[in-house]
Amino acid sequence: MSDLRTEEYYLNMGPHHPSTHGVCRMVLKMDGEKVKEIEPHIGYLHRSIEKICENRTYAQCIPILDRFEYVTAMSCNYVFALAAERLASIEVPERAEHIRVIMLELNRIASHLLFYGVTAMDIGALTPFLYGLRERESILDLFEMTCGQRLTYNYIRVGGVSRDLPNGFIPKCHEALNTIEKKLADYEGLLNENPIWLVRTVGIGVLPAKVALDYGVSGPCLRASGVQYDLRRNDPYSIYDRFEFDIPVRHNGDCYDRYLLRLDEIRQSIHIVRQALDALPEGDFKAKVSPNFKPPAGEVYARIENSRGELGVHVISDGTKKPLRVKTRGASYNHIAVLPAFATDVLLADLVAIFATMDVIMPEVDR
Amino acid sequence: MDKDQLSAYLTDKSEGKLTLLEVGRHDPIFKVEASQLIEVCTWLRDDEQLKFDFLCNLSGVDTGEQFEVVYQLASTSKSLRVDIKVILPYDGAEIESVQKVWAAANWHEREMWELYGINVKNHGKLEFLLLPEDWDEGFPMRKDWDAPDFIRMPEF
Amino acid sequence: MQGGIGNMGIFKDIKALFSGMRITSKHLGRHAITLQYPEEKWEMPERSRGVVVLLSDKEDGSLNCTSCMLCMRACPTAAIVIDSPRDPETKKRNLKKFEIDFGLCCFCGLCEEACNFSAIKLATKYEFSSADKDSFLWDVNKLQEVGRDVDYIDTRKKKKVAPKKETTPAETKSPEKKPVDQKGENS
Amino acid sequence: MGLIKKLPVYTEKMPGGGIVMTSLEAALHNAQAKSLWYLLFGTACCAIELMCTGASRYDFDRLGMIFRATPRQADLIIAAGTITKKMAPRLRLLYDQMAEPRYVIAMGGCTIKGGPFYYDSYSVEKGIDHIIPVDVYIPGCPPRPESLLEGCITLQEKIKKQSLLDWQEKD
Repeated sequence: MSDLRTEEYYLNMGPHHPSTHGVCRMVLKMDGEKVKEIEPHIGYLHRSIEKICENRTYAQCIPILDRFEYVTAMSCNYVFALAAERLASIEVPERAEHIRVIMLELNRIASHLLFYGVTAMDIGALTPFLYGLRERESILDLFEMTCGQRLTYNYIRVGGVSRDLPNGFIPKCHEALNTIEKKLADYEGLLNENPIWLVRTVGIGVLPAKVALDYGVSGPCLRASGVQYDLRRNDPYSIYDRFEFDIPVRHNGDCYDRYLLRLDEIRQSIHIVRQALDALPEGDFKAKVSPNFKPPAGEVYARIENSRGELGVHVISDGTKKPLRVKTRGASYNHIAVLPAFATDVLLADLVAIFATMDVIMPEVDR
Repeated sequence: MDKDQLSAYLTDKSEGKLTLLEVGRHDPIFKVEASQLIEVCTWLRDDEQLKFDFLCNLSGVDTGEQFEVVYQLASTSKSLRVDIKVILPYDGAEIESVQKVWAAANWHEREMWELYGINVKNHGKLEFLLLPEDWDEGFPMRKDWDAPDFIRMPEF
Repeated sequence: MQGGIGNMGIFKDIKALFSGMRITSKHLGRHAITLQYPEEKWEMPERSRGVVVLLSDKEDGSLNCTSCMLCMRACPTAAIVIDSPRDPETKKRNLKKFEIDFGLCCFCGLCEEACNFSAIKLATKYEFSSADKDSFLWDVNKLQEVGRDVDYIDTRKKKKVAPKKETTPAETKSPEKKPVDQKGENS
Repeated sequence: MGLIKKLPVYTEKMPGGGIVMTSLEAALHNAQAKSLWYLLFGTACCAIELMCTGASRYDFDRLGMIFRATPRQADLIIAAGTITKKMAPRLRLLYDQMAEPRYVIAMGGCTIKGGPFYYDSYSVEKGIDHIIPVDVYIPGCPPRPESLLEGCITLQEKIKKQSLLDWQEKD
């Protein structure tokens, strides 16, 4: 085959392409079916969230940041609240911390279920999409009964959460977790040993750990490459140090490992939510924080582990009620930036699989 | 190492190149001169005790009087965190690219260049990243930026 | 490659395919979870954040709003516009204009939280698509009309303390002053 | 399309042509309304709700709506999410590539007026009606799947009310 001379050409993928999960454009230098070079073009969803946040009060920033990473909007709420709490040294009540952990982990499960469905659909299997989103709905119902929205929650506030858990939340949550745990076996049965799935994912898009660290890849993608780095353990926030859970690590760094690792994480998250539900104390759900609160001047970079990796926000306060600068850092930003470094010499169809398993959400990139 | 030990270590071993600005609410913040940036960054990455191999974030900041560039570094093996800050004048702000130290800086620097107008030396590819290719309205994240179709939120 | 068609053997492949089909076929006899939307509707939880409405008093049907403008200040998208100049004589605010632009609203619920008088609420209604872009600017009458049958818990009567300085003096704890309040708003 | 365009003009002139036309119209519009294939154009948060609408609980297929990845096979473009100034020319391009008759649903606050990104944003297009003509707007941020379904039903009603002669004038 190698003596067959083909001319190199450029192929434009996106910005509106069904498999790019939004609006990412990639200019590919192709040699036949093989991708030689990738040049990602981003910014098609650049909504200037940072500029908007500079002109909002701290309480008003949170609904805007909901739209920053909507698949795990709870994490966005939380990371900003965490930054503001660190700036103003606010103590958060115990109950609020437990509710936050429950919400963050439920959101992680929802996000991974979406990943499961969408990735499978990108690679060509339609059934997982229907299954994954079916169980995701049961989590969204929990969110809706707690805070009223399915996607953009605005629930976690500076100093706590906006409302207490509603009546009947705990049994419903246990029920949803049990269902998901049971269905996980179904998910694995559908794909884990499916010969087509294996051919499409095993050994495809191997991301070496060194490249991953150099480019700032974090979260499941980094852990699938063999680096055990999870901010819940390495830079503990909230009350994660009280719960018992494992950090799943896999070592091949290919698409299959990234997929399996996320399924493992769902199990761990279920485990955490159960512990948090059992340990849920009575008490206040919110510390007293004025809606126009003014943190003292200073700066803080808060970072948490969301379902994609490190979600960070750099907040600078100048002592007024509006932040001087809000810089958001999404994991997907680095996950796209790393593509040219490792996803070369793959087939065009495999690029779709690689892109899907990196679990990129475009607004997090474009902001 | 907790954050006080880390600040002490960095102040000791950096031979005066790093000045402690603030122990910080959560992580220490150090100041470094723009001319010594690459040297310090390489040392931070390679030092056996530190191993800052992960660039979390890189923010450009417009404080109204000056520019600041903040590098948020983390060490995956030692679980450390530190902020490195470079202060730049408003006119002719220019900084050396740290891509050779952490490749992750590439896009962050491009973004800083297009949104704040901070020039990045030795970057290699300073092109528009987030803004449209035909953007000609200046640097939108600057505090004094304005445009005809830019609507400010009314103050109540 | 670790797996793959080459070294797995054709029987293993067929077995794996059948195990997938077994999982899907389990759903054959089950009741579908699909919601037949226009006929059957999802029971919205009480906290659901749909359309924003203005609430009326349960007894006399007047607006609960005292035009204190707290919701307008809390709104992160400036979707709420209130115009209520102070009467120079009575020092009361007269509600002249109360508009919510649903093209701007982000349904975050901050207005509801800011309100001390149970006057604004995010109701559980969500069906208001339209072919006309201008129809999303709802004025006070429309907001009140939609909010008429919305059930809510009136927290005003529990309040014994006087409201903040932005609020009008009309809102007081004694019920006999209610008619005055109503006049003040309707004028 | 040529035949359908000329047909109303000829049949109207025939004796009893009006009755033929009415039933033809009803049949055509019913068929059209009940098989709207939509272009998968999701940019932001609303795209996730669009996805949920297509999934098991709110099965979009019940309304005869099937997603298409290419504009050439689509009747309807559901603009789900924020349209930025960088994306606007691409939306126009996709719209231009669609065959007549084509419809547009603007989903979510961002497409109506810019939504939460109306103020203080330097890169968001404030309403997609500057770019393409919109048939139905669905407010919400993001709208619930039911809202989207309701918006689609509104559009179907709108299609059923059209007259064949309108088609002709539209070009």
